[in-house]
Amino acid sequence: MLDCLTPRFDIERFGMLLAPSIKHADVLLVTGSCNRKSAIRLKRLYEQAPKPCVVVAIGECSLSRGMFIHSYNCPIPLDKIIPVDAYIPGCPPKPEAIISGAVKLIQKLKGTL
Amino acid sequence: MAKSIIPIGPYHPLQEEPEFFTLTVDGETVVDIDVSIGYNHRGIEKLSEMKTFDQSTFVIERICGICSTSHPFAYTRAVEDIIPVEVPDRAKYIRTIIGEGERIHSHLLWLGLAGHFLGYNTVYMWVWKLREEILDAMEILSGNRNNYAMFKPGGVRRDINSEDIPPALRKIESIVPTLNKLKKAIIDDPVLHARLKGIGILTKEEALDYCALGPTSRASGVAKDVRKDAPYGAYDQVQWDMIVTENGDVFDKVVVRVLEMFESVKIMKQCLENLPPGEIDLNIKNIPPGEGIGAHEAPRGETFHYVRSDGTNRPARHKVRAPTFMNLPTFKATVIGETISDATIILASIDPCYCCTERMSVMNCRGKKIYSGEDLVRLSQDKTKLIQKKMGLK
Amino acid sequence: MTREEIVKDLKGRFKADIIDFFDKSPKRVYMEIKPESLVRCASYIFKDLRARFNIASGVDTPTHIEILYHFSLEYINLLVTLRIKLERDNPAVDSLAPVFKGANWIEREIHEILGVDFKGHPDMRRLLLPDEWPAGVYPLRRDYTEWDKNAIRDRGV
Amino acid sequence: MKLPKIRELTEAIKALLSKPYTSKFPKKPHIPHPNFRGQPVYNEDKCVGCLACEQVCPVEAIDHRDDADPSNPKRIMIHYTDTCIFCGSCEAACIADKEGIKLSNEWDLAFFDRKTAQETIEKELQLCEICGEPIACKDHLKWIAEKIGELSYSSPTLYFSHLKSLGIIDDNLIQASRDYGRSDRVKILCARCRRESTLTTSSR
Repeated sequence: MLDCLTPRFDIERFGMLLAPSIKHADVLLVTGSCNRKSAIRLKRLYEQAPKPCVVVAIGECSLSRGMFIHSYNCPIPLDKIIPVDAYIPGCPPKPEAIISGAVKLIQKLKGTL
Repeated sequence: MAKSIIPIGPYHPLQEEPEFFTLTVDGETVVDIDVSIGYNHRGIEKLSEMKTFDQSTFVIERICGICSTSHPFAYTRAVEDIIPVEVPDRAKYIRTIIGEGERIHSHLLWLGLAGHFLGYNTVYMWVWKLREEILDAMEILSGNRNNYAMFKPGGVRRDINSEDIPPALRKIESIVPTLNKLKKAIIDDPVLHARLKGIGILTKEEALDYCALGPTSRASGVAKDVRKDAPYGAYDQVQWDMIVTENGDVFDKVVVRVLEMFESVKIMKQCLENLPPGEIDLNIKNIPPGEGIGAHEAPRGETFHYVRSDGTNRPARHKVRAPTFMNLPTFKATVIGETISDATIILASIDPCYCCTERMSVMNCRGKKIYSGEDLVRLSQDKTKLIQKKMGLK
Repeated sequence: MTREEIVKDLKGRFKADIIDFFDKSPKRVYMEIKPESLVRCASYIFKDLRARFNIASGVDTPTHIEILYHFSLEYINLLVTLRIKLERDNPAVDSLAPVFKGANWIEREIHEILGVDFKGHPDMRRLLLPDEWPAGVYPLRRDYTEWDKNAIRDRGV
Repeated sequence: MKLPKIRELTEAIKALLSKPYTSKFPKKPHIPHPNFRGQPVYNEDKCVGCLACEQVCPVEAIDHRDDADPSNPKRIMIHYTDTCIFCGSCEAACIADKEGIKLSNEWDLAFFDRKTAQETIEKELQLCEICGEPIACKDHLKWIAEKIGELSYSSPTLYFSHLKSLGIIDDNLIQASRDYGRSDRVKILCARCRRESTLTTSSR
């Protein structure tokens, strides 16, 4: 995910910017499986986000906890904690996959998909 | 002086391993620091008891996003230690290549982020552009940018076919000239000297007492490296030397990591050029009951795996110890007594899965002033600008 | 000090405490000792032989709970493992944290996931598990069962 | 003090003149390296439905459903894209000489609904001619028969399915009732019926 900011896949040319805090961001990118401790904070973060907020799950761990389904510390998948709009599989997904996922999401939101 | 507590909140888009540092601050200097981890605890040891020996290499690989091949390296060595079996030569060379490639891209990643903390955003962008070359080389060799899925108890899963070697070699050699420029730019940059020298010193005795590992301990003069002391893989058939510096401050940790990258490029080139022929896997069928210990020199230190098998095809107990587990408590010795603006770079200097220190927020009980994580990084960047002004560079 | 001298010295010095000495290979030595003599053995190995404390791994076997302390002596490339056996109902052993700071965190972790309590540990707090984790449940024990009723273990689609 | 400045200056000028490093990704499609491990894809006719990939998958991303109704018995192999970690151990374990399931180069897999994120293929299932239990896929029995050659004549299940696929014999003429006599031995049976038909000596 972080590689998208680097010179080769620079996503700022598409207008996507990394906002330091959730309050002035519209898209919440979630990676990694959510264990009990981080689920509470994730919920609080989601409530703080300005409401037309789009959630994108990146990577197998956040889609369906991939490898950690039977872990005693990751009880529920991500989309039972917060509503998720787009899923980008891959472990880890290529930066191009993240960008093309975002493009598909934009088209879907605009209704032109 | 009323002490104020600085909770360093756990969430930030840049962070890999969410950790929660609380610094208690007396005015400017840090008086005490405490960390609560466990935000990423996924119970890997219990999980690997549910999987077979072969499947649990994939669980182990996903412990840490960047050093994703050092854990399987140590795990497969531990399983081979139970049977006592020796891996064929070609598999040793392939393992060393993947291990070293991963060390380069992990150090580059850390260098970029350390630059970002100090306000050198150009270093951040330059170093990560360089890192893309290495990730392409790893994709050629192993099929994926990061989680390489190359390791198997008893050998390697995929072979490196010969026509892939020249393009990978070209990509690896293409980073050396830029790396040289970076080394010169970092080592003789007066601002970095003034900024990083003398802060966050980990003396040799403390490094031994905390049992610190890897570059963190090698920067304070503790000459310990698993690849030299207990040579395994192809590390004894290849010439390279260990980097040790003396005074253990943040500047030395930067120097150790930069010079180690040159060694890794040397190792990878020698391994890729004389890759011995032969088969790559022992096809271990059954693992006798017993215990095995495996260790590997990860980019951040020595990963240690203890595997106990009771004769079935599932490990009975699997103890994993990442290097940061031993390096992280050393912040008690290094951060206390420093100013807040230095706290970010010191905590990042032990490379705790790159930038957990990004999550900082300062709460001053009296004035209710709230610094967020970004402000603390900005504080550390202002300090660099202050030093530049003092040096008359601006 | 070569490997043979160290092995002979260890055997001679702790003859009363050693239950079993297993010389697995040139790089591995397993030493099973009585739990009471742990601090003496560990501080001798750590301080006089200048070993580096690697890790302690707790194992829950059907009959007892075992803790293995791994010390690595880099200069002769030897790994000495101290093994102690504790009974399963309330395992207790005195802590090594006062001897060297490296053991602080690992003992907190073993206390949390295996239920071994370390006497004399400076700050025995919770390290990894969340706060709402029930007190008596130890995940790495053999008899651990899922206590969280609404955990979804299948596809959960 | 001046030397580093000059060196960085030359570097900046060189960067100015050289073409931008950013890839023109959305316009120019990205072709990953042939070694790249993308989405595993089933090969309908090569796969024999032996479930080896399901056993070996570390994340249980491959599942199967047996649909045993006599009219159209089929085994549905399901591969979940939202759990698969693209590690390639299914391809390594595939007994149909690694052709049944293969990792393609496909990386652009974003989707919006997890319920539709799976690929399925259907394989014809062979049912036991007495009790109707699924034995294995027809291709799988044929594959075993070819693999062990003439040894397969030791069990009627194998050589019947092999000959049936060659078209030499047609469907079973003797009606499929259970009489535990000699006629039961020459049918395609599941293991349980096989044992019952060989062990019972009395023909009721």
